[in-house]
Amino acid sequence: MCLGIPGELVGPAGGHDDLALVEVSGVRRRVNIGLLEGQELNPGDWVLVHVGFALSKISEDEAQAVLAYLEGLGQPYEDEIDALRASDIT
Amino acid sequence: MCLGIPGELVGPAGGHDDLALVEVSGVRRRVNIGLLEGQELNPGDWVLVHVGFALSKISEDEAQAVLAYLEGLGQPYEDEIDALRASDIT
Amino acid sequence: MRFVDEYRDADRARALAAGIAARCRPGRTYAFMEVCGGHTHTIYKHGLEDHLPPEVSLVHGPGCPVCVIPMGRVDDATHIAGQPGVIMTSFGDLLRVPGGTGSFLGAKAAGADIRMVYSPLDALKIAKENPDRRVVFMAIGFETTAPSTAMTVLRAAAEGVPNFSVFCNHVMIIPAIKAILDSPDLRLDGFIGPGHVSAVIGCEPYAFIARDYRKPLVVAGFEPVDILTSVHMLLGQLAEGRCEVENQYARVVPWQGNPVALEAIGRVMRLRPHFEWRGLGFIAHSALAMAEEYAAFDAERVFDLPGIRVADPRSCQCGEVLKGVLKPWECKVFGTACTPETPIGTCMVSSEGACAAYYNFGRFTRDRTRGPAGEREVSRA
Amino acid sequence: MRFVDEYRDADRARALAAGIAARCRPGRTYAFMEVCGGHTHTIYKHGLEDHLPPEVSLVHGPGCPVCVIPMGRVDDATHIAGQPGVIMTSFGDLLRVPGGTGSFLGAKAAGADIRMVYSPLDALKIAKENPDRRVVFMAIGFETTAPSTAMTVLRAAAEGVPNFSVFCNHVMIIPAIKAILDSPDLRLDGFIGPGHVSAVIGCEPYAFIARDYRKPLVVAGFEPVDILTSVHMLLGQLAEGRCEVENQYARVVPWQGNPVALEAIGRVMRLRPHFEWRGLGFIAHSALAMAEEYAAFDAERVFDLPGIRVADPRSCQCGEVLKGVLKPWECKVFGTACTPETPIGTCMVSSEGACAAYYNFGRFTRDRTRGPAGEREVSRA
Amino acid sequence: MSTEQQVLDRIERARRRRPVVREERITLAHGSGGRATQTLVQAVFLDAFRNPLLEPLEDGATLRLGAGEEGVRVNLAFTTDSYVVSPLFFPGGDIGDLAVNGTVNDLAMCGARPRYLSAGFILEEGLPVEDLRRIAASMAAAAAAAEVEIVTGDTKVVQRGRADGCYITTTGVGIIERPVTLSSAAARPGDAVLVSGPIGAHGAAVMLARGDFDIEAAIVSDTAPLHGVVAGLLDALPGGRVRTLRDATRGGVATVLNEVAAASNVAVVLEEAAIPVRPEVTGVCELLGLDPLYVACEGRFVAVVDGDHATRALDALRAHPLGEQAAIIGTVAPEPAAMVLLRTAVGGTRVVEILVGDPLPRIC
Amino acid sequence: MSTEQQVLDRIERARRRRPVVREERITLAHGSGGRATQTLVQAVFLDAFRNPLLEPLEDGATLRLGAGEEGVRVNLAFTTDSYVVSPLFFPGGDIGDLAVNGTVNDLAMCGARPRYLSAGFILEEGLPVEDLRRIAASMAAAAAAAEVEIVTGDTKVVQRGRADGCYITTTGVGIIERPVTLSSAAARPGDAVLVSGPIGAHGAAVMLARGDFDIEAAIVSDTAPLHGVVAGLLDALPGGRVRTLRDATRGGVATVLNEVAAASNVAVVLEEAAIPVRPEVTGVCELLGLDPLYVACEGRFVAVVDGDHATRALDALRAHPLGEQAAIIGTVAPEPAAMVLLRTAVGGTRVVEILVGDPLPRIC
Ligand code: SF4
Ligand code: SF4
Ligand SMILES: [Mg+2]
Ligand SMILES: [Mg+2]
Ligand SMILES: [Mg+2]
Ligand SMILES: [Mg+2]
Ligand SMILES: [Mg+2]
Ligand SMILES: [Mg+2]
Ligand SMILES: [Mg+2]
Ligand SMILES: [Mg+2]
Ligand SMILES: [Mg+2]
Ligand SMILES: [Mg+2]
Repeated sequence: MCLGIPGELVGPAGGHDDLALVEVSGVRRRVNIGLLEGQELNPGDWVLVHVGFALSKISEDEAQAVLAYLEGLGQPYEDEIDALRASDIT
Repeated sequence: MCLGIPGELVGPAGGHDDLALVEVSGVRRRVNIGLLEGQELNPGDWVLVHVGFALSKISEDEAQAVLAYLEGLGQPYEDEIDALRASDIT
Repeated sequence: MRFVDEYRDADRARALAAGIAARCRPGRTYAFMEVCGGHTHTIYKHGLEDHLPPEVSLVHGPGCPVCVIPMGRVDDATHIAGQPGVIMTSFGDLLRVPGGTGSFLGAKAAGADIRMVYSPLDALKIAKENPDRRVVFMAIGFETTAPSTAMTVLRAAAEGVPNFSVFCNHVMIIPAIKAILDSPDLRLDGFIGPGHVSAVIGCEPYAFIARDYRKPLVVAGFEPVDILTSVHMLLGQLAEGRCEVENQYARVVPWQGNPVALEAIGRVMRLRPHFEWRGLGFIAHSALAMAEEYAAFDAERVFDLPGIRVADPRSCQCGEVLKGVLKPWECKVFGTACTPETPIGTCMVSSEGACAAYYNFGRFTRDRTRGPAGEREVSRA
Repeated sequence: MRFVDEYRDADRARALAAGIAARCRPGRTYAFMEVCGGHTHTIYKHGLEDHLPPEVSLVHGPGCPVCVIPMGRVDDATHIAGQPGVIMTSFGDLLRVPGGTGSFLGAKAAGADIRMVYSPLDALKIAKENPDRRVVFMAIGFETTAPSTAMTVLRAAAEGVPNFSVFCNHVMIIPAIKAILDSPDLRLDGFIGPGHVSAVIGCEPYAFIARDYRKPLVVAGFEPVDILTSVHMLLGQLAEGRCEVENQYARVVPWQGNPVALEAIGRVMRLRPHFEWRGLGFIAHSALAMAEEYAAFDAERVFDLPGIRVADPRSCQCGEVLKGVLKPWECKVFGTACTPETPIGTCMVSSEGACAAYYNFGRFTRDRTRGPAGEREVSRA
Repeated sequence: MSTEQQVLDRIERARRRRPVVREERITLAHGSGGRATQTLVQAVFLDAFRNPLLEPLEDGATLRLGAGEEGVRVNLAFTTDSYVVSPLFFPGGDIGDLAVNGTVNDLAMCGARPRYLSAGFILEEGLPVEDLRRIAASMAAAAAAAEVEIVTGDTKVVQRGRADGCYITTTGVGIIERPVTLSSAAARPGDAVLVSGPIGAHGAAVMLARGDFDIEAAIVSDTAPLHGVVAGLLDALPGGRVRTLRDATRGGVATVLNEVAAASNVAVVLEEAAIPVRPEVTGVCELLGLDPLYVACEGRFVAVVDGDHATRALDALRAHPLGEQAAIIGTVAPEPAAMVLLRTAVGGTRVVEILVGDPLPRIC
Repeated sequence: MSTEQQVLDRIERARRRRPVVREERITLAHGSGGRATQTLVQAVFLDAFRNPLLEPLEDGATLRLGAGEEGVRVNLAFTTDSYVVSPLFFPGGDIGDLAVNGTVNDLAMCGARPRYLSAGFILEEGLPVEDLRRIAASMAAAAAAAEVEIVTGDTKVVQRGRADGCYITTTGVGIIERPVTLSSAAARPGDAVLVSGPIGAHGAAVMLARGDFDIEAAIVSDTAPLHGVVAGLLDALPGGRVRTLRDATRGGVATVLNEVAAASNVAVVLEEAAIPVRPEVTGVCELLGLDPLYVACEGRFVAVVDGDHATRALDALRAHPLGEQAAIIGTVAPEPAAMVLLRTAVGGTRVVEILVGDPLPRIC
């Protein structure tokens, strides 16, 4: 229900102004971008798609920040990574 | 289309006044008898049924008359009957 | 079956055959037209021609209600059937009748809601059961059937069934017989009169045939013995120099017909100034339309109809067959391009059509030198 | 998949697991509620609890939109679906939700025209394609979904689609969280905040939780790494004695939410004085109805509704599960009488319901002494 | 040759032409079992799938399987039918026993002992489960009566409005234990034509059960498994004396005999008075303008046997409860080839055509 | 034993209870291929028809036929499926090749060489004849590719609105030439679980072809005949080393493996990262909230083989064009019995249940 899928804007969709084409893993769907009115949207931008509407524009910087947070875990993180690299789990 | 079937009145049918039950070889159907209004109809009478309506009341006397006509054929008829009785066609 | 089996008795039929043969004057031939398709059906279905001597030939008349519907009317009906919310109802015989834009069967396959009914009352019942649909009854038939349609409309009016209407194509036999009598290319010696039409209209209306055209007519029943008896009676009139209307079918046909039925027709319908008959062209005062008073039940007023006249296919010779001028097999497409499965003309559709009856039942009964296992020779001996 | 696969990485998850374990104070346990059913789904679908030390437990909250619909509302919807000419549309999750008079699936089998849609816009499209039918969209969902419904109604109004209406069951998360915080029987150490709701309402509305109830809250994304990160952040706040609203999901959630979405809700809907939540009873100002201005699109006004409150089945403990008071398997009918195939309560229907998630994915992840091929011991080592 | 004779010959040539489907869309006539069905099957399916086993278009295919290197063979009969009868329940039976008996009978017509059935169900959303139970129970009872086992199956459900309650496709495997050479092409002049009992009851019962015609009659379907009565016949007339067996289902006796006449290139000459029809069936046919020769049976078959052993065949049929009212209804003649003729009760002779068009209610 | 453990045991007991159909009416869920289908089949059909050949509810029945007195036997596989896919034509195939391949595959799963098919058609009035020709042509092409012959058939026509264009039921007969002991009940701890290629393409292709979701993707159905790649596997691992073969149709890999786990009373433990799924299929599943493990394939199968020969099995699969992307996706463990577990990509473990409810579009 609250399912939201990140998709890449690939261009406007035919028909209505509010419609844009979004791609997810090579799969395309028309979504309504009316909820992002006033935001700059360009092909290559990513949006979060929920029940046929783009609900939010995804920020690449913030996405990186989450991953960067992991680096900040410090020693426990390093230890764990080393341990993992050493073992070979099939 | 002009198919008419003789059927025996076996009684009134449920529902409408104009409906009666008619039997043909043990098969029963409701027919509309509105076209025979004014004629006396009793169980045991025969009617001619056409597209769900009784079109005519069948006269037994007249029915016999047709068969009687054959007796009146005279000699050719007798000859033929004799010839037929003599031969035995399977 | 009572009133049936006794008229299908082989002994009686053979006796009549002998009587008929005996009444034929040597060297003379006789051509009698059975006006009604029901008779055509009986003749072929029972192989009755096997009981007739070569001197007597039966000529099939115009009395097949399905056969005489022109293509334009079929197209109009198909058009109605294609309107939103319509349920078209008709007798099963009509399913395969070809119009210019195809048949009911094709329209049904393409999505139209077309249902077969046994009686016009069934169509009315469908209308009552489907108040949100418009139910049309495609009415065809001669005077035999028109009263049933009329009674159904009267009931619809009495019960107030607003979504029911009738596409009226009822035709009348007398003008058609007159058209045939007036056509120059036909030699007939008499008529086997339509028994069930007569149950409604009685025997009086045929009087002009005997009086003005000097042709005997015997109103006949529909069982084999009825028809053979009628032939025998016609030969009797000819032999005795009489020319009358006789009633072989008095068990069903009162001389005056059915006054209730006639009155119902009179209330609900009115005479059309003219009507097109398939193959026969326009015939004046030959058909019935719904009366003004019942306009609400008249599909011709309820719906906008294209009403386009469609010419019969070039190869179709139904008109000649309906007039009795051509035998079915004399039509060039008979049995090859035109078959009951793929009819070109209407006469190949209904089991009362001469072409269908001849194709389905008759094709081995006349002029075959080889009989099946020699049997026909025996039965004609 | 971009923005997906990188958050499902096993190395990152294990690193976070180690980090989480390291942040747990010996001898102390931590209970965090994931408010949103989407989080519950992720946790079980990915077996995330395997990455949590025994000290940390996740408590499932009320944020499953399907789970909170009371039986009476399902019955009302089923009633609408049974009206002549109605096409009822809904998200697939709703099909098996039991009402007092059965589920949509049963009503559909019994003849109702009920269709699954992916988007409310699809329902509008169905309405435009079926002008002679009345098309109703069964709208459910939290603030995440309400804007889509609102936008669809605005489009229906702009385009003038008279046969479209919405049966509005949108609910709001803040009153529900407040109800839980006010309930006496629950000990929680913090909240994993609903990411997609926050994409609409932003992070500010949670401030009272940190301020008034002294519970930290981290707005979280829906991928495994998001959730583990959020747990790590919550433990960090607790370790540092902070109590704040933090935003782990900033890539999607702006601090202020989506003003266009909020405006659309504001135009089309109004706050209900109170609304019944399944298992939770009536909660004031917790749901949305259609605004007066859009009455023509309001199924509650277009149709006469029975509107009967139906008590939950006696054996159903969904309320306790939704409040996080009971673990799913503590319900007496869990997994025996109540299964995803034959749900008694709503929590067993949606894949976001705690009972369904636990039954379908989770039943071997906790407290099992025997692991599959000894693997779980390994992965937790 | 007379003009008329030329026309008739022209017609016969037309009848033998390669069948062509002229319609753009499938109509109910294509399912009638008569001419349109034949045309469709030949022009579309036979054309696409053509192979020697399919080609004869018999009631079933005969599979001759080798058993390893020993050169021993097992001869199997293999047949399938889909059942779409409406209504599902009718006097004398339901779609369940119909689906078992119909396929058992097609195996029996191949001279096989029916052994195994598969059953594919296509159910319409909304079908009462209780109805399905009833259907399954009557399939089980029919299978037990016919000594076959339902050994594999499949179940699909389609949306409401995409079926009519329940369709069943059964496929049967039977073992051909006798050295039979049964074929529709095996009838020869001098052979006798028999029918195992009164005809048309099944079709009439189903038509009335639909309630469309407002007709009441005490008619029950004749659905029954025929392998037993067939076995008796084959035992009584060994050595190829039974030429052809056909169950007279869709299209009725008329259609089946037309197929035999065409395949064997002979005439079949029937005696109307000899054809057993129950009075009620006659009554229904008269009321509806139908001919019993075209009305389906589901427990009656037509046998063509060596004419010299016709009475022995009749005795064998009558010795079985399902053949008590069997009758010799005609003979095979050399000419006119590929036609069925009927000596009518009134003493004439007429053609009996294959069923054309006329979409009767779904009866199987 | 902890309280939670008691609960879990209680659940397992409930799962093993005699299935009962609780619904009053058939719903689409009964055709999903998952739990509801199982329940219906067991509670209604198996209950009514019960016999030793049907009982295992495998992809097909194995018939052991005696050949006369010699005691020589022919082992046949016999299977049926009804095809109701909507739309009739979809990227990568149509109902015609599906109906051939699907039944060929069920024969292949029995270890048989597919030989003969029957085909029962239920046509909807109004179906364009041209569509039927296309379907017949693609059936013929699929039959040729699978080296089977369509030897018998049946055609019914139902009224408009009583079907969805065309339903086809095919039944197959195959000859079991190898001494196989394939069974869903034959998996043993230590066995390896393989899949013959990327999963879910068929179901995804059909869903998109319906156009309901307004989604475009270059996904084509995987429909294909599997007897060739199966033969390679059986030849590479003779002597009972191949325990189980199941094509992963309705209900997908998850459902099939649940059936194997239950029948063999073992655990199947899958490795999520090892399961091949095409990116586009993943994309469609994400968009629609589906799990590829439940999406149907029509040219993929799951094999359980002796764990010691897992790589040989993999090589054998990969040697065939239809197995090029085969993968070892899991192992068989003794416990928890009758369950399928998945080690998720992120490093957790979860249960994989059989498909419940969720009436996806008709995909076969
Ligand atoms: S054969 Fe056909 S076209 Fe010719 S007259 Fe007869 S029905 Fe008309
Ligand atoms: S097991 Fe069923 S009844 Fe109990 S809480 Fe869960 S959903 Fe509700
Ligand atoms: Mg005429
Ligand atoms: Mg929850
Ligand atoms: Mg047969
Ligand atoms: Mg068959
Ligand atoms: Mg059959
Ligand atoms: Mg199957
Ligand atoms: Mg299978
Ligand atoms: Mg199968
Ligand atoms: Mg299968
Ligand atoms: Mg058949």
